Amino acid sequence: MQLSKADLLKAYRMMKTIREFEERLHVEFATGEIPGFVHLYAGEEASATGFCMHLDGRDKIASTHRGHGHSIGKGCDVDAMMAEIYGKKSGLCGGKGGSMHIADLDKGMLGANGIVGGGPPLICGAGLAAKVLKTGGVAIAFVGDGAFNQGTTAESLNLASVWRLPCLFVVENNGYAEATSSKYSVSCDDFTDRAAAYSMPGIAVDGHDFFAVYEAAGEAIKRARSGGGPSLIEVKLNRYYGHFEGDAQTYRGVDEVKNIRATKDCLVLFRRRVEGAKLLDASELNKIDADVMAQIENAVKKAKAAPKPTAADLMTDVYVSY
Amino acid sequence: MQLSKADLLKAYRMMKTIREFEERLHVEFATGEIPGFVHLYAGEEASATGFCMHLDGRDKIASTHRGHGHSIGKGCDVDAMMAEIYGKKSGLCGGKGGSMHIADLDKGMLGANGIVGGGPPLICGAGLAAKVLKTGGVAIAFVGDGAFNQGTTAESLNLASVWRLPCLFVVENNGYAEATSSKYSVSCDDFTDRAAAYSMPGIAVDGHDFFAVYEAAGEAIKRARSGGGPSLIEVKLNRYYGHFEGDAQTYRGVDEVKNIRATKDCLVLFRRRVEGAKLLDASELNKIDADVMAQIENAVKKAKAAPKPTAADLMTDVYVSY
Amino acid sequence: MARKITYQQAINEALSQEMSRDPRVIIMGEDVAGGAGTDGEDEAWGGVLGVTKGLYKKFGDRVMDTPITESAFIGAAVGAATAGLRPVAELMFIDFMGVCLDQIFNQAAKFRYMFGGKAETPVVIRTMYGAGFRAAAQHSQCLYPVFTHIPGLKVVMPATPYDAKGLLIQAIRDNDPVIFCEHKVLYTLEGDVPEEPYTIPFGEASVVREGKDVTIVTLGRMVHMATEAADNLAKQGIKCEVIDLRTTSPMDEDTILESVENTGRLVVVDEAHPRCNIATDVSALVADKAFDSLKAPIKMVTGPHVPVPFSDVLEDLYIPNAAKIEAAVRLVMGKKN
Amino acid sequence: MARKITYQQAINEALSQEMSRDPRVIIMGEDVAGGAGTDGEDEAWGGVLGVTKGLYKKFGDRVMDTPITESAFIGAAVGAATAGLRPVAELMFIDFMGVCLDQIFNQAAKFRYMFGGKAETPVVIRTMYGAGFRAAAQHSQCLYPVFTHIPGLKVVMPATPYDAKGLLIQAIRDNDPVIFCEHKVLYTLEGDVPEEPYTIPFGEASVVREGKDVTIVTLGRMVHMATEAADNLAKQGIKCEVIDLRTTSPMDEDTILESVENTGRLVVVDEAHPRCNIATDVSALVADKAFDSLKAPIKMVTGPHVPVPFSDVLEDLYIPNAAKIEAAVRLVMGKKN
Ligand SMILES: Cc1ncc(C[n+]2csc(CCOP(=O)(O)OP(=O)(O)O)c2C)c(N)n1
Ligand SMILES: Cc1ncc(C[n+]2csc(CCOP(=O)(O)OP(=O)(O)O)c2C)c(N)n1
Ligand SMILES: [Mg+2]
Ligand SMILES: [Mg+2]
Repeated sequence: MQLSKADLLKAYRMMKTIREFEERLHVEFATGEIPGFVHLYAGEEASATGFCMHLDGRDKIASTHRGHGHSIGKGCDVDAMMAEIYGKKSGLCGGKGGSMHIADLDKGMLGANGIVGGGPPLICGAGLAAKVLKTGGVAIAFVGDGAFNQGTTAESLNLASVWRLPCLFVVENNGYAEATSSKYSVSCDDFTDRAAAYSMPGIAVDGHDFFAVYEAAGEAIKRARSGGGPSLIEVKLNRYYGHFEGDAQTYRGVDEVKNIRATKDCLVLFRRRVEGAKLLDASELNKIDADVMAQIENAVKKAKAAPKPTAADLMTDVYVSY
Repeated sequence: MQLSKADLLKAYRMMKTIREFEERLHVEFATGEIPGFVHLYAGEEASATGFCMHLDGRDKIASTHRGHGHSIGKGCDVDAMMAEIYGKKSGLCGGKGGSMHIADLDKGMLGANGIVGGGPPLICGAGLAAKVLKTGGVAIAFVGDGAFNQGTTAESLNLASVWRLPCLFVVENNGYAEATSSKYSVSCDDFTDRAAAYSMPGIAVDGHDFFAVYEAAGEAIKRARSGGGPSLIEVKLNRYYGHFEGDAQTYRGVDEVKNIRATKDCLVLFRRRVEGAKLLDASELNKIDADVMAQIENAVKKAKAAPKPTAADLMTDVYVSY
Repeated sequence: MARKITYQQAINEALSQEMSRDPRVIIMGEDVAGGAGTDGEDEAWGGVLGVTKGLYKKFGDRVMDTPITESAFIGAAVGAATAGLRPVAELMFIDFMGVCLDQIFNQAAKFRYMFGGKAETPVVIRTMYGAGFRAAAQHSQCLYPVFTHIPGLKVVMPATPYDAKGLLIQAIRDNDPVIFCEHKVLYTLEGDVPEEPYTIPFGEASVVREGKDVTIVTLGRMVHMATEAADNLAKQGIKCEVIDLRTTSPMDEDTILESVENTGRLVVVDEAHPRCNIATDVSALVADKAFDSLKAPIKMVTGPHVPVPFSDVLEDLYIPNAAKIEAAVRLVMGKKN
Repeated sequence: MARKITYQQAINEALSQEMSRDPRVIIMGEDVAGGAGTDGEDEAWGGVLGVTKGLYKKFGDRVMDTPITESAFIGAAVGAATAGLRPVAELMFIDFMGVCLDQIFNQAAKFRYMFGGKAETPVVIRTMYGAGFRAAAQHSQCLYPVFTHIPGLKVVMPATPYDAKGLLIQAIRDNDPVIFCEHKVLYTLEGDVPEEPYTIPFGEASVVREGKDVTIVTLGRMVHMATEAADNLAKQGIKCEVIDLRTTSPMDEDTILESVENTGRLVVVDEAHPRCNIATDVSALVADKAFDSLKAPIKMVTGPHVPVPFSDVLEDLYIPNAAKIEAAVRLVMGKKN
C-alpha cells in the first residue's frame, strides 16, 4: 500500500501528537493536578496510527481504558481531550467522563471504556449498523492482551464471524495486563491461534513498525469493507509507562523499557525509515515535532485555565427525555 | 481400555436407564401432569455414560438444562430424580429445583443448570478444589454446542489451561441450540478448532458409539488426573426429541430423527457390538431392559403418589443461617 | 376499539408496525426467527414462546437469530443504536441478565452522561419476567428493581395488551435505552387493542380503579391481582384506588401522591423479592412526600426473600395474590383513627 | 485495644489470620499477588490498591492471580466452595459485576434453595465500591442494593477498621455466600483493631451515637458523614441516634425499629442511587412497622439518579455529605407536632 507524502506527514503527526500528549500527561500527573486514573498509551502509537490512517467518517472504533491514542487517531479534538482529563467543562465530555470515557460519537469514536472487554460487543453493533445501513463503514475494537481473555471478546469474535460483520479485532499485546504477564494469563502462544476458533484470518504484526501495522490494517480493512468479514490482528508492542500513572512497575525487568525505547521506538523507527528512503526530510519532521509540542503546551495551558463544571451540570445529560 | 463384563453391564444399564427415564418422561409430559420445562437427553446416552463410567466419588460434574442423563450417570437416585421432576417433597431437591436444577453434591453432581454456560466456571472451581486439596479428582463440564459460544465457556477454557486444572470440557454437539443449527451459530467447523486457542488437546468423537466416547474420555481423564491439565472433547450426537417437551421441531429435516434412530442408536450399536463380539449375550441385556422398565415404572408410580411440599417448605433452605 | 387480541399479539403488532414504519428498526435474539442454518422450516419458532412469529416472514434479515451470547448481541444492539439503527434485542428471560448486564448498565445506560450529553442510544431490550410457569429459580425472577436502580435506563412494565402495544411503540421511538419487561403469564391475556399504532408516554401511571379508602400501587401482572382484590373488597364496602405504574423509571410520583393524599392509606404490591424493590421505593416516596396524609402504616405485599421455587404448591404460595392483598388492605383499614 | 491500623490493614490482617487458621481458605483475583509470569518482582502489587499485599509471600500458591475473566474466576470460587474450599475472590470494583453477576446471583445464591437445602457455598466475594476517587461512572458505583435484593446472598458493609476485620473473619467462617463491600475511600481510615482474631455477627447493627431526637440509619462510608452531621447537630441541641447497619442482608430490623420508636423521626443516608436502594428499604420498613411512632416524614439522603460524574466538583456534589444530612434532620425536626 502506497503512502503519499501527505499521508506520511499525517501519520507522523498523529504518532507524535499521541506521544507528546502522553509524555506530557505523565509529567502533569505527577504534580497531582489531574484527578482519577490515567492509563498512558506511550510506546504504542504505531498501532492506533496504523489503523486510524485508513479510516474515515463512516468508520467506528471502540477503545479501552488506555484510550488517548485511539481517540487522537480517530480525530478527537486534542484541546477538548486534555480539558476532559482535567475534568473541565470545556472537556470533550463536559468533564463528566474523564480519561477513561473519552468519546466522540460524531467522529466515530465510541468511547474509551472502563470495563475490560467492554468494546468488542459494541463494535459488533457498529459493524452491524454499517452492514444494514450499507454505509461501507468498518468497525474496529481495540483490546488489550488481558481483555482478549474476557468472555465478551470471545462472544464478539463468534458473532462477528457468524454475521460476517465488517469488524476488526485488534489485540494490542503489550505483554501485561496490569502487573500480570500475558505469558501467564493467556493460554495460547499467539493470539492468532484464536483466529481459527472463529474462522477468521489472524495476523500478527510488529507494533513498533508503523508500516507493518499500516499494511496489515489496510488488508483487513479492505476485506471488511468488501464484505469479506472480520479479522483478528495481534499487534505486538510495549507500553512505556506503568499500568496507570502511579504504578511502580516492579514487575518489569531491569531496563526493560529503557531498552525498548532505545531500540524499538516507533517514532524513531519511522523517522529512520522515511529519512533513510528520502521520503521525508528531517526538517519536515522536526517542524511537526515543534508544532505538536506547541499544540500540547497550549492544550495543557487551556485545560488548566478552563472553568470546572458547576452544580447545574450534575443532573443533566442522563436521558434524552425523562 | 479394557472393559470388564461387569463394566459392560453397568454401562448398558446406565444408558438404558437414561433412555427409559427420558422415553417415559416424554409420554408422561404429554399428559400434562409434569410442570415446567423438561429437556430430554434421549439419544445422547453414550456421552454421559462414556464419561461417567470413569468417575468415582472424588470426581465432580456440572451439567446443563438437559441434565437427566448426566445425573443418572453420576449416580443420582432415580426415584428421587423422578419425584423432583414431578415437584414432590421426596424429590432430590425437595421439589424446589425441578428438572432444570437436579443436583446431588454428595454424589459430585454440581447441578443441572438453567443458565446456558453456567457450568464451566463452576467446574474450574471443582477442579481447583481437587488440585488444592489433592483429592485426585477430576471435574467435567458438559456443555451444548450452543453453550460453547457463551463467554463463560471461553473464559473457563482459558482459566483451566492457565491454572492447569484437572478439568474436561465436553461439548455435546447435537447440532441444535433450541431451533438454531450449530452450523449457523458456531463460527468454526469443528469444536476441536477451539482447543488450540487454549493450548489444550481437542478430540472429536462419535457420540453414538459408547466405546469411542469411553476411550476418549478415559484418556482425557487420565491426563487430568495425572496433572496433565484440561482437555476439550467434542461428542457428536443427536437428540431424539425437541429442545424441550412441546417443541414441534419444524426446523428439523423430514425423517431426521427416524433415520438416526434406525442407524445410529447408541443402545442398538452397543448391543450389536457386545453381542457380536460375544462379550455379553442378549438375555443378559434383556434382563437389564426388563429391570430398568420396572425401575422406571416404579419411580413414576412413586413420584405420582408422593406428597407435595407444603407451606412450611417455602421459606427454608435459603441460607445455612440468617 | 372492539378488537380483542392477546398481550403477546399486541407486542408482535407493535414490533411489526414499527418495523414497517422505520427501516432502522431491527430485531435480534435467540430464535426470534428460529431455524437458522437448519434443514427444516425457516421461521421455526418466532421466539421461544412465539411472540415474534411472523416478523421474519415479513421483514427477512431485519429479524436476526443470534448465537447464545447475550453479552455480544445485547452489546451489539447497544453499539448499533449509537450508530444509526434502532434495535430491539430480546433477552429471552430477564434471569439471564447476569451474563450481559455490563453492556446494559455500564454501557448503554451511561453513554449519554459519560460522554457529556453527546450520545443517543435508542435501544430496546425486551425481556420476559415473573413467576407462574413452574420454571423455577433461574427462569421466574422479576429483577426489574435492578434496572430501576440504574440511572440512564427506562423501565417499562405493561400489564395489559393495550399498554403493551402503546408502551412498546413508545419504547421503540424513544431515544433512551429501554428495558421492556413482559410478564410471561400475561402473554395469553386478551384485551381491547386499537389496530392503528399509538404511543403511551412513559411516566404516566394508569388509575385502573378509583376509590377513596385505600390506594393500591402496583405494576405488571400484580395489577390483575390487585384489581381482583379491589373487586372483592368493594363488595365489603372498601373502595380501593388501584394504580398501575406502567413504567417504574420514570415513575409517576404525582399520581401516587395525589391518590394517597385522598385515601390516606397505601398498600404496594410488587411480585419482586422484598428487599430494595419497587414496593420499598413507593413506600419510601410516600413516607417522605405524603406523610401528613397517611392514616395507617404502609403495607407491602411482595414475593418473599427466597428464590422462586419449582413445585406448583410452593410457587403458588410464593406469588402475591388477591387474598394477600385483601388482607393487607384490611390491615391498613383496621388502623383507622 | 490501643493498636490503631487502617481499614485496609484490618482487611489484610483478617485474611492473613484466617488463611493461617484454615488451609481451605484461598484467595483469587486480578493481581491479588501481581507479577505472575513477569521478569520482575513476584508479589508486585498485592491487589490494585495493595490490600492483599504480603499474603502471597506468606501463603504462596494459595494466593492466585487470575486472568481478567470475572465469570470464570468468580464462578470458580463458587464451584470450589461447593467442593471443599473456602475461597475469597476479589471482584476488583463492584462496578464489574456486570460481567460475572450470573455466577453470583443465579449460581452461588440459589444453590442451597434449588438443591433442596443440600448445598453449602462458603464463598466470600470481596469488592470495592463507592465514589470519591474521581474514578467516574464505571468505577464509583455502590450497587450493594442489587446484591441486597437477591435472596441467598449476605451483604456486608463495614464502616470502620474494627468492623472490617471482625466482619471479614465472620464472612470467611460463614457458610453462605457473602458479598463483602469495601469502600475505597475508607481504606486509609485508621481505628482501633485488636490483634487477635474476632468475629462480628451478621445482622447486628451498631449504634454509633445515641440520641433521642432523630434516628439516622446509614451504612458504609456514610456512617462517617452521619456522625459528623450528628456532632454538628448536637451543638445545636439536636440529638441524633446514628445506626450503622453493618450488614444489609441480613438487616437488623429490631435496632432500627426500637430507635425510631424512641425518636419518632428517621433520616436514612445511603450513598447509592436513590431508586430501590437501602434508603427506600429502611424507609419502607419503618413506614410499615413503626408507623405509629413516626412524628415526621421520613427523609432520605442519597446519591442522585445520575451516573457518578468524573469532575471533582461534580463528584463532590454527587456524594451525600454532612451538610445534606443536617438539612434533612432539621427538616424532620421542623415537622414536630
Ligand atoms: C471487567 C474489568 N475487569 C477488570 C478491570 C480492571 N483493569 C483495568 S485495565 C486492566 C488490565 C487490562 O490489560 P490489557 O487488556 O492487557 O490492556 P492494557 O492495560 O495492557 O492496555 C484491568 C485488570 C476492569 N476495568 N474491568
Ligand atoms: C444464558 C442463557 N441464554 C439462553 C438460555 C435459553 N436456552 C436454554 S437451552 C438453550 C439452547 C442450548 O443449546 P445447546 O447448548 O446446544 O444445548 P442443547 O439444548 O442442544 O442440549 C437456550 C438458548 C438460557 N437458558 N440461558
Ligand atoms: Mg496489556
Ligand atoms: Mg445443542
